[in-house]
Amino acid sequence: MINLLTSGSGFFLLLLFYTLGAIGSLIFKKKDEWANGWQSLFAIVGSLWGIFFSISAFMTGDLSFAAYSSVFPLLSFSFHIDQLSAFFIFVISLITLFCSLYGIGYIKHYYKKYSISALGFFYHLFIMDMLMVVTASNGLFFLIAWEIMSIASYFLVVYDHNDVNNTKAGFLYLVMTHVGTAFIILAFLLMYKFTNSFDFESIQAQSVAIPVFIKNSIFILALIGFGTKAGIIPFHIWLPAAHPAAPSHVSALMSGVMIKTGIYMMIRLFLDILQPIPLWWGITILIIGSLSALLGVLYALAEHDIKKLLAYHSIENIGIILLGFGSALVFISLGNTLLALFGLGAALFHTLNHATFKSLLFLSAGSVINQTHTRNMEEYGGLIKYMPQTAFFFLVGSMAISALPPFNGFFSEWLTFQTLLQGMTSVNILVKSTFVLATGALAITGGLALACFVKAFGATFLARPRSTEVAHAKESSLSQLIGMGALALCCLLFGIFSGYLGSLFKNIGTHLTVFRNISLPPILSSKINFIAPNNFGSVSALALIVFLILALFIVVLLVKFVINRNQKTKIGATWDCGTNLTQRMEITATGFARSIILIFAGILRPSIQNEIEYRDSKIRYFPKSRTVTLRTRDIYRLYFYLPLNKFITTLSVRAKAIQSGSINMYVFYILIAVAIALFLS
Amino acid sequence: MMIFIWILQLICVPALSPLCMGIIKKIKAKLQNRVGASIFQPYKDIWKLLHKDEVISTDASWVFRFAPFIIFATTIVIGASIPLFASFLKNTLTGDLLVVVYTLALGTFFLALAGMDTGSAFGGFGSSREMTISALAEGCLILALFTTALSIGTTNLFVISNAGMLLSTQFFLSTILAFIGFFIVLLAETGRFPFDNPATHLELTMIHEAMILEYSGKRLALMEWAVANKFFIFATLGANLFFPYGIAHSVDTHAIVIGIIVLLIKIFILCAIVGIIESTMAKFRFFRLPDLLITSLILSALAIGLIQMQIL
Amino acid sequence: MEFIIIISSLLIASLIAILAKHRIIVECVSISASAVALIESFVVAFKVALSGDYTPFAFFSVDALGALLMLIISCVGFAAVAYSIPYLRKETADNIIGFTRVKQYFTLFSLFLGAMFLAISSSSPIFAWIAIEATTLSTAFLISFYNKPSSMEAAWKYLIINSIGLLLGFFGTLLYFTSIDSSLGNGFISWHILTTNAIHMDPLLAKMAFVFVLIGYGTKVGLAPMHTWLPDAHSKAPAPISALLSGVLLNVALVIVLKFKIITDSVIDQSFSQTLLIVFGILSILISALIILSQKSYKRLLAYSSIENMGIIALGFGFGGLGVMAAILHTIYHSLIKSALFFLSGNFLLKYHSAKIANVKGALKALPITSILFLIGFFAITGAPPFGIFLTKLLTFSAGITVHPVITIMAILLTAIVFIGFFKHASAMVFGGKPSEIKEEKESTWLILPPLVLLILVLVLSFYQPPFLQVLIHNSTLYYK
Amino acid sequence: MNIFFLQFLLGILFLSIFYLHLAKKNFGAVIAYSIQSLIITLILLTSFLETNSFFLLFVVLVTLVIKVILAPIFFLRLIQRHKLTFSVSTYLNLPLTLIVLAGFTAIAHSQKFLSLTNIIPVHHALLSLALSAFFVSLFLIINRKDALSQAIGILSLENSIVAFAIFAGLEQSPMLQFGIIFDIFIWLVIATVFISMIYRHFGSLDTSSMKHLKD
Repeated sequence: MINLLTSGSGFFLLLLFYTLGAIGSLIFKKKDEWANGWQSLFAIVGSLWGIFFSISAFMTGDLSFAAYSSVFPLLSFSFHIDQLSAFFIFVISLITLFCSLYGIGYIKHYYKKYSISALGFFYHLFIMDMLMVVTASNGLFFLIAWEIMSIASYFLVVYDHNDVNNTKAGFLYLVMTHVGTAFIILAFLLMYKFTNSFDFESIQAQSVAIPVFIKNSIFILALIGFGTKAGIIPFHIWLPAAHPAAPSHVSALMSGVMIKTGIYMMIRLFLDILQPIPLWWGITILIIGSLSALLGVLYALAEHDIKKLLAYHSIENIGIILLGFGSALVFISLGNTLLALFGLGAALFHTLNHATFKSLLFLSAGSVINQTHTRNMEEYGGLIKYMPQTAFFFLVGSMAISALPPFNGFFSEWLTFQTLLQGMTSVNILVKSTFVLATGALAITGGLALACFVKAFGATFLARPRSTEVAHAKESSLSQLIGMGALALCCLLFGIFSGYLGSLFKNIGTHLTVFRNISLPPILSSKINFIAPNNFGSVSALALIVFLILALFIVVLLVKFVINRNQKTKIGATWDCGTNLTQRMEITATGFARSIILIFAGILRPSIQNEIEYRDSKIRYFPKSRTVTLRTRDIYRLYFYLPLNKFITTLSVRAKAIQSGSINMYVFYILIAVAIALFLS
Repeated sequence: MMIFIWILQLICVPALSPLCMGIIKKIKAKLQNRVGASIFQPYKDIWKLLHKDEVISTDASWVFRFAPFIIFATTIVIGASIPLFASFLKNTLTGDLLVVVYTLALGTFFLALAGMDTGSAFGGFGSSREMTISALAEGCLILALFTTALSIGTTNLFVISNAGMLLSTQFFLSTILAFIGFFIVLLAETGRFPFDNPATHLELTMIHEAMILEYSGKRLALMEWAVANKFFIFATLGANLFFPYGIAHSVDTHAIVIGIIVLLIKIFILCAIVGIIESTMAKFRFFRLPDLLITSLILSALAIGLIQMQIL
Repeated sequence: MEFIIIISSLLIASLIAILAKHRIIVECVSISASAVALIESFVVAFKVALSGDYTPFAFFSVDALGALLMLIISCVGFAAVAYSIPYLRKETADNIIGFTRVKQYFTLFSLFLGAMFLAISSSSPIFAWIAIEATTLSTAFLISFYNKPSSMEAAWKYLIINSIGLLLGFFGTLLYFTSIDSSLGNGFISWHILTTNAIHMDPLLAKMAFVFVLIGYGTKVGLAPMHTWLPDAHSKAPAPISALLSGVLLNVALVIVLKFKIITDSVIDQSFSQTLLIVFGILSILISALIILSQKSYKRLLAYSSIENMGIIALGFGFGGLGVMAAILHTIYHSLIKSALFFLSGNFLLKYHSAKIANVKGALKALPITSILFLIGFFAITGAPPFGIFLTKLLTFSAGITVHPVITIMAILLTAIVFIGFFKHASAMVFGGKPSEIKEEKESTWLILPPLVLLILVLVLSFYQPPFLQVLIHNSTLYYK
Repeated sequence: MNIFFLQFLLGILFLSIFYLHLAKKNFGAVIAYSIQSLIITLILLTSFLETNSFFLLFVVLVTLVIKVILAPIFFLRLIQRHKLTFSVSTYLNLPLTLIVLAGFTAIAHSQKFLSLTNIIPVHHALLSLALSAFFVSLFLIINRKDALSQAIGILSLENSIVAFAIFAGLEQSPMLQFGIIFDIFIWLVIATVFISMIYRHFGSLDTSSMKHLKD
C-alpha cells in the first residue's frame, strides 16, 4: 500500500478516479439522481485518495515519472512531484473533498433544469486538469492541462445558460484566460528558443543561457499570463463576472484553488527555473500585490451581490499572497535566503488558508442563494433565525478572512506582516519604501476587509428580513452542512496547529533550487509557536486560543451565575422612538458602505442615481416610491478594455473593405501580388 | 511570587480602567467649573447595572446576547499580554504587537455586529461609522507600533518596553512622530473627542453609543466596562511603549511598587490630556475624520522612514 | 492497379448518375464508388508505407505525402457522400431542388473526386495542371447549384479568378521546362526528371517561375491576396461540397506548390521559397483574423477560418525543420475538422434556413447534438488541447520562434484574435433563447453521423497514430524538409 | 520560316489583343479573338513543318476547329440570342488605358525580364512581344466590366502563353497539348452557359452589378 502511495501509479490511480467519475456521469444521462450520486462518490473517493497521496508524496520528497510517449516530438507526458506540487495537490484534494460533499445536497436544485451528467463530466475534468497542471514537468503538457482546465471551467461557468449574463460572463472569462494563455505560450517559446527544450529540468539547467533582456520579457509575459488567471488588478475584470455565475460548489473550487495554479506556476518559474533573478522583479510583484489587495477590498466594499463581493475578496487575498511571494523574491535577490524562505512560507500558508475560508464562504453563500433565489444582499436580512448553522459557518468564514485571532487567517497574515517588517529594515531606499507601502496597504486592507465582512454578515443574517423571500427560507440539507462544518473545523485546526504547519512550509522551500544551498535551516517554528528569524517576534496559536476560551468561560461564569443569578431577562420590541419599526428602517448594505465609498471616492468614482416613481405621473408632488442606487464605475473596463475592443473592431471593419465585391478589384489584387513578388525576387 | 505578579497583571486592567474614566469625567467637570461625580462613580454604575433586570429585543439573535462576553474576554486577554508595570514577564506566547491589534479588531467586529443585530436605525449607522473609522485607524495603529518594533528589533511588547531609554537614543524624532500618530489612533479607537462624543445620545453624531443603545442590565455593564478597559489598554500601550521609564526590570517587590506608581502617574497624565482636549476642542464633522487619520498614517510612515537601523 | 480501380469506379459512377432514372440508383452508385475509393486508397497507402513511391505505370506516381492526401480525400469524400444523401433528400423534401439537380450533383461530385485523385497522383506537372483545371470546372456548376443570383455571382467569380490563377500557374510550370534541353525531344517529362536536372536552370528564372507557380496555385490554395473568391464560393455551395472544397481541394493545390518548392530549393537555397511562403502565410492569417471578428454569416466564417489555417500550414512549411511535420499533421487535422464543421453548418442551414449568425439563436435547444458537436468542432479548429491542432500550432510556433521571432509573435496574437472572433459567434449561435417558430423535433441520425465520426477520428488521431501513418508522415517530412 | 514572318504574325496577335481593349461592340471582340486563334494555329503549323510528326498535325487541326470556328460560333449565337451588341464600358477611359498598355509593353521589354526573354536568344524579340501580350490580356480582364470580354480576355491570355511556350521551345508532347485543348473546350462551354445564366439573372453582362457578396 505504501509503495503504491509513493510511486507514480498512485498518482495515476488518482487521475483514474476522476476519469471514471467523468465518464461515469456521462453514462447516467437520463437519471439525475444516479448521475449526482456517481459524480459525488467518485469526487469524494478521489479527493480522499488525493489527500493521502499528497501527504505521502510530501514525506518522501521528489518523485518524477512519465506516462507514455506522445505522438508529437517535443511533448512528453512527464510528471515531477516535489514538495511544492504535493502541497498544492493537498490543497486541491482537500477543497474538492468538502465541495463534493456540499455538492451532493446542492445539485438537487438543478435536477429538472439542467443535465447533471454534463455538470459531473466537466467537474471531474476540471479537477483532473488542475492536478495535472500542478504536477506537469513538460511545458507543452502543462499548456495542454492549463487550457483544458480553462475550457472545463468555462463550461461550468456557463452551466446555467438560461441567464444571458452568465453566457456573457463565460465569454469574457474564456477570452481573458485565452489571451493570458497566449502570453504564457509566448513566454515558454522564448525559453524554448534559448534552451531548445520544453522540459522544466533542462530549461532550468540551461537557464543561464537566456540573455537578461529575454529573461525580463519572460518575466513580464509570465506575470501577465499567470496574473490574468490569478486575477491581479489590471487583468481581474473576468473574476467578479465568472465566479458568481458558476454553481456555488464550483465557484468555491474556482476561487479557492484554481486561481492558485497561477501562483504555483509563478513560484515554479521565478524561484525554481529562472534563477538568478534581478531585484526589480520582487519589487514589481510587491507593488502589484499591495495594489490588488487594497483595490480588491475597496471594490468588494462597493459590491452588493454576495458572490461578486467574495470574488473581489479573492483578488484581495491573491494580493496578500503576492506580498509574501514578492518579499521572498526581494530577499533572494538581496542574498538573504533565510528571510526569503520565511516569506515563501507566509505566501504558501496564506494560499492554504485562503483556499479553506474562501470556499467555506462561497458554499454558505451558495446555500443562502439557494433558499432566497437572489444574489442581491439588499433582499436578505434576518436569515440567522431561519438558517442558524449556515449563519454560524458564514461567521466563522468571515472571521477567518478578516484575520481575527482564533482562526487561520490571522496567523498567515501575522507571517506576512513579519516578512514585510524585516523588509522595512533594509537600507536601500527603494526597497524600504516599497515595503512601507506594502505594510501600509496590508494594514489598511485588513481594516477594510473587517468592515466589508461586518457589512456582508450583518446585512445577510442579522436583524429583520428585508424581503418576503427570506420568510420561507429553510436550513440547508445535511450534506451541505457537513461540507461547511468540516471546512469551518479546518479553519480552526489550521489556526491552532499553525506552529506545526509552519515547519512543513520550511521544507517546501528547501527543495526549490534557489534554497538548496542554504546552510542552517531557520527555526521557523517549534511545535507550539511561530518564531520569526532574528527572533523578531513569536506567537503561539495554542496559547492564544486557550487564553481566549478560558477568559470567556470565567467571564460568563462570573457574570451569569455568580453576580446575576436572580435577575430576570424580558423579551421586548426594539426601541423605535414611538413609530412602528418597518424593515425599511434597518440599515442596508449600500447604507453601510456609503461612508467608506465616499471617503475613497477618488478611486471608486461612485455615482448616485435616484429614480422617483410618482403616484400620478402628471402631478409630480406625491412620490410613491424612491429608489437610490449607488454604483461605482469600473475604470478598467471603461478606460482600457472597451477602447481596445473598439480599436480592434474598427480595424476589422476596415479590413472587410478588401472583400469589396467587384471582380475586377480581385484580379487587380492578383496582378499587384505578381508585380511585387517579381520585383522583390 | 511570579503567580502573585501574574494575578496582579490579570486583574490590574479591569480594576483600574473605570478609575481612569472617573478621572477624565472629573477633569472635564472641573474645566467646566462644576463639581462633577466622584472618580469612583463608574464602579458604582457598573455594579448597579450588573444587578438590574434586562430587556432583549425580539429581533436580536445569539450574536447580540453573546457579544458583550466576547468583547470583555478580549480586553482581559489583551490586558494579560501587554507590559503594565513589569517588563520582565516576557510573555512570548501572546505578547506580540499584532496579536494585540487583531484581538482588539475581534472586539470591534463583534461590537459592530451586535449594533446591527437589533435592526434599529441607530445601531446600523453606529456600526457603519465605527467600521469606517476603525478600518483606517487599524492601519495607522499597526504602522505606529511598528516604529517602536523596528527601533528595538522585535515585535514582542515586553522586550520593547524593557529596552529602556528610547528617547535619548538616535530614534528620538521617530518615536515622537510615532507617538503623535498613536495618540490620534487612541482618540479614534476609544471613541474620544474629535472623533466621537462619548457623553451624547444625539443620533446625528454618536458612533460608539449608538451600537450599545439596545443593551441593558448586565450586558450594558460589561459593554461599559469593556470600553473602559480598551481605553486603559491604549493608554498603557502609549505610555509603556513610547516612554518606558520606571517600569520594573527585576522581580523584587520594591521595583514593582515603583512600576505601578509610575504607571498610574503616566495614565493620569494621559487622562488629563484627553480631558483637556475634550473640553477645548469641538467634535470634527464625520467626513473630516479621514484626513486626521491619514495625517497619522503619514506621520508613522515618516517615522519608519527615519529609522536607519540595519538588520537586513 | 488499385489506382485504376479508383478512377474507373468514379467515372462509372458519374456516367450511371447521368443515365439513371431513379434516385436510389444514383445514390447507392455514388456511395459505393467512394467506398471503393476509400478501400483502394488505404491499400495504396499501405503499399507506399511499405515500399516507398507507388508507380503503377509511367503516368502516375504517388509519394508519401500523396498517399496521405489520398487518404484524406477518400475519407472526407466518403463522409461527404454519406452526408449529401440525407442532406439532398431533406432539400428535395423542402422542394428547394428537383431530381435533375440531384443527378447533376452526384455526377459532378464523382468527377470532382476523380479529378482530385488524378491531381495528386499524376507524375507530370502539366497533367497535374489539367487535373486541377478539371476540379475547377467540375465544381463551378456545383457552386451555382441553387440557381440564385448570389450563387451565380459566386460561381462566376470562382471561375474567372481560378482560371487566371491556373493560367499563371501554367505559365510558371512552362518556365520550369527550360531546364530540360530540347535534345530530349518532347517526351513525357515527370517531376522526377525536373528535380534531377533542375541544376541547369538559371537561378533568376527559377525565382520567377516559383513566383508564378506560388501565386497561380496559391489562388487555388486561397492564400491571402488571392483568397477573395474563397468566402463567396464556400458559403454559396451546398454544405458537403464546401466541406470538400475547404477541407481537401486547398491541400491538393498546396501539395503541387510544395513539389515545385522542392525543385526551386535544389536550384537556389531554401530561403527564397521559405520567405515567400511565410509572407503569404502571415498575410492570410492577418486578413482572415480581422475579418472573422466582425463576420455576419457562419459559412463565410468557416471559409475564412480555412484561409487562416492554410496560412498557418504555409507558415509551417515556410519555417522548415519541425514546422514541416507540424504543417503536415495540421493539414490532416484541419481537413477532417473543417469538413465536420461544414456538415454541422449544413444542419443549421436546414433547420434555420438562414446563413446569418443573427438568425441562429438558442441552437442548444433546437438542435442539441449538432450544437454540442459544433462547439467541440469550434474548440478543435481554433486549437484547444484535447485535439491535435493545439499541438501542431504550438510546434509550428516553436519552429518559428527560432527562425522569425517577430512573425511568430504576430501569428500567436492573430490566432488569439481568431479564437475571440470565432468564439463570439459560436456562443451567440449556441446559447440564448430559441426563436419560437423553430420547432424542437428530433434530429435525423444520418445528418449527425458523418460529423460525429470525423470528430472522433480526429480525437483518436491526436493521441494514437497507426504505424503506417507514422511512416508516411516521417517520409513526407524528410522529403519536403 | 524566318524570324521576320513569325514576328509579323505575333504583331497581328498583339494588335488583336490591343483591339480587344478598344472594342465597343461585342461582335468586334469575338472577331478579334478568332483572328488571334488563327494566328496561333499558323504558328503551330510552322513548328509542325519543322518536326512533321503526324500527331502534331492532328493537334493543329483540333485547335483550328475549336478555337477558330467553335468559339466564335458559341459567342455569336450568345450575342444574337440576348441582343448584346454593345459591350459594357471599361474602368479607365481610353487615353489612360493606352498609357497603361504602353507601360506594360515597356516592362515586358525591360531588363527585369531579360532572363525570361533570353531562353532562346534568337527569339528575344518574339518572346518579349509574347510576354507583353500576356500582361496586356491580363490587364484586359481587370479593365473590362463586361463578362463576355472577361471570358475572351482569359482565352487570349491562354493564347499568349501558348505562343510564348512555342517560341521558347517548350512545346509539350502532343498528347498533353491535346489534353490542354480539350480542357479549353470544356472551359469554353461552361463560360458560355454561365454568361447566359448571368444575363438571365442580372439582365446585363455588367459584372460591376454583381456586388452583393460584400463582407
